[in-house]
Amino acid sequence: MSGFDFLTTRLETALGWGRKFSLFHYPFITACCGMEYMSTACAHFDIDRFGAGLTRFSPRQADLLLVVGTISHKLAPVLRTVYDQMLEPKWVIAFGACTVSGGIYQNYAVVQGIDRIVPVDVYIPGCPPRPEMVLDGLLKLQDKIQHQKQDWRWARKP
Amino acid sequence: MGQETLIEAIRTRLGPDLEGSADSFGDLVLLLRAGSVRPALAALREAPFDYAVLLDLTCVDFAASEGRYELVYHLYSLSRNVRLRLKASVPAADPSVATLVGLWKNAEWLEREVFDMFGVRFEGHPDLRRILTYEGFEGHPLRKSYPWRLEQPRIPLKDDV
Amino acid sequence: MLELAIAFLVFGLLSVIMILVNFVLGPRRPNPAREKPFECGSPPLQPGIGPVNIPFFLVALLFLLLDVEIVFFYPLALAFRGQGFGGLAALGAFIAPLAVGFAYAWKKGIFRWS
Amino acid sequence: MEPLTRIQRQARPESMLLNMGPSHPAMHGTVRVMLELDAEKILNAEVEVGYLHRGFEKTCENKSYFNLLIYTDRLNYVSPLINNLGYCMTVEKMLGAPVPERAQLIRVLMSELSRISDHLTCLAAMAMESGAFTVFLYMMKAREYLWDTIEFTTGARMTTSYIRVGGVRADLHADWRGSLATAVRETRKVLKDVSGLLDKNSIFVGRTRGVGVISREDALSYGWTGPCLRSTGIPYDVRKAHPYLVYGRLSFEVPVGEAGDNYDRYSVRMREMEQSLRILEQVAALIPDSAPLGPGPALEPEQALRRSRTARATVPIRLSPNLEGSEKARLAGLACQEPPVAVPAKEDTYASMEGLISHFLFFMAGKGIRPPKGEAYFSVEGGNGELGFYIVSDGSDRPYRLHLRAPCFHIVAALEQLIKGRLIADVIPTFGSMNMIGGELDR
Repeated sequence: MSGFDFLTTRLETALGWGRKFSLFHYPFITACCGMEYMSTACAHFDIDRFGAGLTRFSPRQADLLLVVGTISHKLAPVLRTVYDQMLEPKWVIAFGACTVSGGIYQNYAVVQGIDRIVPVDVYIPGCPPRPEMVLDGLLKLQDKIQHQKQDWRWARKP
Repeated sequence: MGQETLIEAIRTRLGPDLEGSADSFGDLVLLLRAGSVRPALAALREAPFDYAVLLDLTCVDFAASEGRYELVYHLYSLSRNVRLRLKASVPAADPSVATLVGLWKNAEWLEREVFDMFGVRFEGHPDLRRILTYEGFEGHPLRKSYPWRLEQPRIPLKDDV
Repeated sequence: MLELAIAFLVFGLLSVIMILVNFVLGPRRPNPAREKPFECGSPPLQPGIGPVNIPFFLVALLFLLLDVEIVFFYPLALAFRGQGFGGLAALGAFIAPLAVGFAYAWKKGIFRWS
Repeated sequence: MEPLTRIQRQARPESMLLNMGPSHPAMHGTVRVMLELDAEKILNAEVEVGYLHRGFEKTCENKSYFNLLIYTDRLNYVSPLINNLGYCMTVEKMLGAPVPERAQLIRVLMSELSRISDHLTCLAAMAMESGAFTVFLYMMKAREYLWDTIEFTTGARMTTSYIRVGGVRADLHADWRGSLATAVRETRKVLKDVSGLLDKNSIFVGRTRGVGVISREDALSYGWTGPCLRSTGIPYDVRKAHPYLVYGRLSFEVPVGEAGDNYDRYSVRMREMEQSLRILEQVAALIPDSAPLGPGPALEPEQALRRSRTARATVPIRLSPNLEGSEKARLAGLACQEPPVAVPAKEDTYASMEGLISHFLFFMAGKGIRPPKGEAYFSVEGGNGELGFYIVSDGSDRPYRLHLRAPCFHIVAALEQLIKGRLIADVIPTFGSMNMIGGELDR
């Protein structure tokens, strides 16, 4: 491993460590899972213990899009616009069965899973998922961030 | 006043507009002629009956079996603490009925929802547009003829997921 | 004198690093949606932003005035301990005209919006 | 290009048009308010809803009465048990099925717990959006205790499907009195703290007193019901106007406001929570302790499994009472037996052939719950107002038409009138105090 490679791997791990513990999430809340998101974000289950507590209500300042609740076809362009307006590096969590696969609503009105609209990193099943499941999903995302190839200005494309 | 006297009072008040009355699980139901919905409900809002609140307005699709849409109005009288259900049938070929905008303020949104879901036109409605579905949506989803799972996406969706 | 130099050096370096870090680590991936303003996800109702109303301008001006005034308090606060009454008088002389201006603006209804 | 909305056509050229769009923290993610502004003053507004339209009524036409229950949880997802109650009582009205006394008491207990968590969530969101984040945290803590009580009995925190047609799914948890007492104590403590924080808080009062005022005639003309209507002074509460279940026997008042502004909506909900706590205590006193469980303590399934492996089964193992249909004797008090509308007892199902057949028939397509041909409308007092179900049945096991009278559909219809001429900042508390719930609004 040449000197330069040694440097970049150290940089990658440092970057991964920094990014995974300072996730600013944009809560894209629509439906019932929002109640469970409230419990997760509040004092009892406290998502802030894992560094992801700061909610940013503008896609410019957020790097984690937390899609919570059913996404209907009328809302799909809104979700796509918010995702496009987020800055790199960005991640997406699908929170709840409706975002994962349309859940119990398979009809003319609901998008059958938000991975048809935006690329999703972690899927959290459950209708609604218990707060512990949400925190577990967040930890899985943090592992993914730590061990993935970090994206920075002069990163060599794989 | 008891149910009998009430029906008589309404029959004298509405005259030919009242086509009949029925009882469904204890609730009083009145059948109206489609053309006279607005005057009839305006009359029921006034003094002796004072049904002040338009509780609900919805529609049931009997197009396949009986070729008609049935508009169901629920009124509620605060002073007499009693509900009333009124039904009016409109032909499935050209479903249209007079609007209630001007009598009650929630009629605007209720009628927009029935138009959106069933395609019943409300004459005189100031702003009859879709309310629950979106602009590019063809067809009226709650009609029995509309397939249950026919999706009309607004943006191109990835299918290979 | 040396500590001042070290302080300026350290803080200067830190701020430069923080600015550069964003430039180095932030990947550049332009896409058309990012140019449009963020309007809660829905399409914007107006192409650009029209003329800004007068009340916004007045409040902004007043804020600028008072904010600059506060910046001058910092050096005064550092050296305020040994001044005694003279320091207070100087502070009063500095604040008085601005306070009169602020009261005048308030009375003229700069904060009454509707 | 997007077709021109109504507000774009009517707007004056020099005014600024702003989207308070669906994905906005104070718009609960599902309502888009388009504002025409002169500096901060709102000249004209247009409210666009439907972003959470999930085709509930169309789905109901393709599901059987039993399977449809899970969709009712997700209508007003802040007080799910009250939706279950409304739906089940409408079907029972059509079936003419008598609900046993114990099931009625448990239903009142559960729907009052649900109503308090509804008001807590509404006021928490309204306070947080007006800047009082501490109140949000306090109220969410109180709601956790309430949800614990609900979870011990029903097994789920929110989407419970616990109230079934004909009664309830299973008995209360063995230690339900303890968790209920904790929940009531904690909620009272939080209510005292929050009223201390907000009632005379000059910022909160300044932002809500006299803002979003609606007159009684307008409120009735918009078809308002529930806490929002009571804030204008009209004491219409379905629990008092048409008493159902055991509400007739309970003593509670209906709090009423005077001016019909945001502050009154806030204070009516606060006082209504105290009344609901009173109801909880009265109902807890009315519910007799369930039949003793026999010698051993009530075991959770895994303990029973461990016990069955180790000890020779000399003593009959008693499962925790809130498992589904654990004993026929217990089920008699929980669900209506004639006509059979509830899931038959497990003992019959596993013991006798007829029991197995009746259980199978209950779930078979075309069989199960089949109300007679006809239509029925029944409404209960939901978190936001009169929650009415209108079901048209054609005798089959699927409703021909099911319509929900959504109280917050009528309340949000008045939003445009309430915010016209106000400032932008007034939209947030006004919308917060309406307690708009997407699932119920757009169905």
